[in-house]
Amino acid sequence: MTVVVRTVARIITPMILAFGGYVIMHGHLTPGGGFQGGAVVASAIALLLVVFGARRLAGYKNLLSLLEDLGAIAFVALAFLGIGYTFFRNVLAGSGGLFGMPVPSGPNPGFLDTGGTLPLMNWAVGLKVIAGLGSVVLLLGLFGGGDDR
Amino acid sequence: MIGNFPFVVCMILIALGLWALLFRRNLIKLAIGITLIESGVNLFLVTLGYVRAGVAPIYTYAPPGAKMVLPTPQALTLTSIVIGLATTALMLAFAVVIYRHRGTLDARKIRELKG
Amino acid sequence: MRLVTGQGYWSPLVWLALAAGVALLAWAFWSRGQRTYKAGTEQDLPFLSGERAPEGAHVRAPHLYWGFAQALRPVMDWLKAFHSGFLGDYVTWTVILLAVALLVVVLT
Amino acid sequence: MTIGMHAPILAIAVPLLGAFALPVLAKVHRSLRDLWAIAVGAFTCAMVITVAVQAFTSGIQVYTLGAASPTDTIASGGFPIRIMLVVDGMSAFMGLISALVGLASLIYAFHFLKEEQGKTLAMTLFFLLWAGMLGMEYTGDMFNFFVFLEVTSIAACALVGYRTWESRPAEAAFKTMAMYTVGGLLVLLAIGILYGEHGALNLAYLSSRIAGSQLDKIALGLLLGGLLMKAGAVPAHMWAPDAYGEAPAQAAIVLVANTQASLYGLWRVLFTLFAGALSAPAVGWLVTSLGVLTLLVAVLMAVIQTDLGRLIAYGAVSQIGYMLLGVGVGLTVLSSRPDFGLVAMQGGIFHMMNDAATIGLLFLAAGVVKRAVGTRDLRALGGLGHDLKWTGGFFFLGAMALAGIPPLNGFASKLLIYESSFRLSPILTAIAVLGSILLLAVFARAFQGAFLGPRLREAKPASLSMLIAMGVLAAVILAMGLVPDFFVEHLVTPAAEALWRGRDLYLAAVLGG
Repeated sequence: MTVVVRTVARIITPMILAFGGYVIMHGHLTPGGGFQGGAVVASAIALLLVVFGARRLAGYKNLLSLLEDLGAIAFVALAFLGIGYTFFRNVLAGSGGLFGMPVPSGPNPGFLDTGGTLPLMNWAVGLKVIAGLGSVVLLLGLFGGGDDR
Repeated sequence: MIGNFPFVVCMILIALGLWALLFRRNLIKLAIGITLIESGVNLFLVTLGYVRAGVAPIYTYAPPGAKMVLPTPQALTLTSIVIGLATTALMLAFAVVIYRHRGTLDARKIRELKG
Repeated sequence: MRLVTGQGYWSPLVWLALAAGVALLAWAFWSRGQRTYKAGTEQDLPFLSGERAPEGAHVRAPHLYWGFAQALRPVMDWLKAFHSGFLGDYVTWTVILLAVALLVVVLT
Repeated sequence: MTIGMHAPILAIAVPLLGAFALPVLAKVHRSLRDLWAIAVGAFTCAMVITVAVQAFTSGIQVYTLGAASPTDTIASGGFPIRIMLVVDGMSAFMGLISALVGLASLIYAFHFLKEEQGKTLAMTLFFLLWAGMLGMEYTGDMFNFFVFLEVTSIAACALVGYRTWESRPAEAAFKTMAMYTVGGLLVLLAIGILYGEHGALNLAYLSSRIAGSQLDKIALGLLLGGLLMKAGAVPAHMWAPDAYGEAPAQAAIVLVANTQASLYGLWRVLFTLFAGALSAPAVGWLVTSLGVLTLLVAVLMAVIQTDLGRLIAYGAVSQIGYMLLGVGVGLTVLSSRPDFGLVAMQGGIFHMMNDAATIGLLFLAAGVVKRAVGTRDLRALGGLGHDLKWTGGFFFLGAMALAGIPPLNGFASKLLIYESSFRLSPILTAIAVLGSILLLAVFARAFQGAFLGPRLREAKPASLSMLIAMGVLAAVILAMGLVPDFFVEHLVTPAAEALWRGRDLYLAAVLGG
């Protein structure tokens, strides 16, 4: 790809990553969540893939699949946290600990420190989607030849 | 009457997707047909949850007493989109593998399994 | 030990006893036959339609029921064409099945 | 808070966790991965059996996800809003089938799959498929049912097509994926219609609200179309021989069990969800005639097959016809409820378990053949019985059981189907018997062609784990054949009764009173 495209990609990639992280982090407050934010971040991976060619990213294949598994394991493990009551029970909500603040009533800008296990699950799903979607895009790119054009 | 318009669009999308599945030959176009059907169904689900003059179902943003659109169909749609993403990715991957083995994407020529 | 079927019952153990009885009877008949079989002579060799079978000959599976498939040729050809292997046909038949199901359900 | 209370969700969540952790453990060490697979498989089977024992002895098991207590079905507001699992006799029975097939597949896979040919991947996908199947069978929520349906679709197609170094699996997987997705979207559309009309996704609540409006009927038609397609009923069965035939043996038997899970979904829709608003004779006749058509067409196609895997695949499709016939007869007479309806249901449901065991045994034997000589083409096979004595014996046993030769299990269930369908219409019985005769002919031919005759080439004998897996299924076949009354009385009858007249109990267990 040309210098213009490379330069634009270098500038824009951190912004995409930041936006994706924001969407994941505020998943329990605003529209969004793990999948949407993960898809945004994966689009950054797709951009890098188009600009720099699949070969240069091929080394990250194993790392991505490991991260994907870890995200899925984290999700199921978080669901297992509630097994004292029932599976998927939100034990952290309202407990006062991590993400355990009570939700204030009435219109408000939203507080990050609420939601119990939901934000954690969002992060787990986000990790899984970033890695999963990224490796899908990467593998499809590699199958097609993936040369540095 | 105008309220039914989205449902008409859903049916048009589904019909278009089915048309592609029935009469197109290229495997990629078949995959596109399936995503079209999926979009139609997803639009149908979102439309189901619409409440006239409703606001987005965000508990902390809505003014008191405001009508909200139903959040459940949106959650269903999201799940369905995720599943659709997985199926589409899988189908495209298989299309790539088929192309590498046969050198064609024509569904009429990819008929090793028949009879 | 019996499975009631509404019109009678089925008991595998009774059936096994009967089968054992029949086997005993068959053995009784067999044991009174001529004992001219000798291992290692040409009685051991395989024959196909009265001819000595060549070495390693085997009636392979597609050879069996050739006549049956031949007699039902029109049906079989139609069935083969029906399973065309073309994805568009698969979806067409699914849509037809769906239409039949919808008609049956909505009209009754 | 005993483990038995959480058994329904553990049976789904543990294989799911097992699937995700398997690749990570495989990176550490292969033997760790194998140990993990054995532990997860054994634990899942134990949980499924626990659930079944509880459901058969103490009635319907309810598990509400995310509630303060598993039996807390109604949220504040008097409305069942949470996702829940509801296990009645039928669900527990299907769970047992899935557990049996999954166990056999897992044992078989240890020596059958080669490390360099994606063993870790295949095991991961297997656990995913297993979790999805159990989820479909245990769930009491329509949307959750759809999600698990799609989980099984994706895992199943990936299992069919993961061998990318061959060209035929990818073709089969693409076709199957397209068909599965269309079927799944039909189901989703129906669920959307039901949600729009009644504002709920809980199966029991929906069942209590459905009164038979035009929209309800359209939803029922869509569900019928989608689930019949996934179950492989003629004329939408064509993906099935492709998928079963091209999948590796240990995956093919799980695919068959997955098909039966879709059939279970169909029974659940017809007998529980739409029981109050169904024109039972009309839909019953539709299911019955599709069953007859399925078994006839599939068996005729099996006669002319030259590939052993595809031949068994058509045999598997024909067995779906018997199940549709049995349960369809039961549904036809549901509103008038004569005594033979329940017998027909028993036959159809008993046949599901028989089919899982016998078709499973045949596929596993065919896998040994493929591994031994590298081909499954019947035009090239012959004389394998000299080297593969045990495999040949197991294939013979499975073939005889499938054809319904007494005293094996296929005869017992087919007898129940024949005698009850005869009371409805003798023509149905005649076609079913004809199908059985043709099946016997087909499998006698396959056995003769592959295992008898002079030794044509050297064959690699089956490994221990493969023999154990086949032995498990063969033992089940013999047990169900020799004491069918025990199985029918303790497993099949509770399952059939749960569908036949258990709807009120199902609704009461979820909605209370």
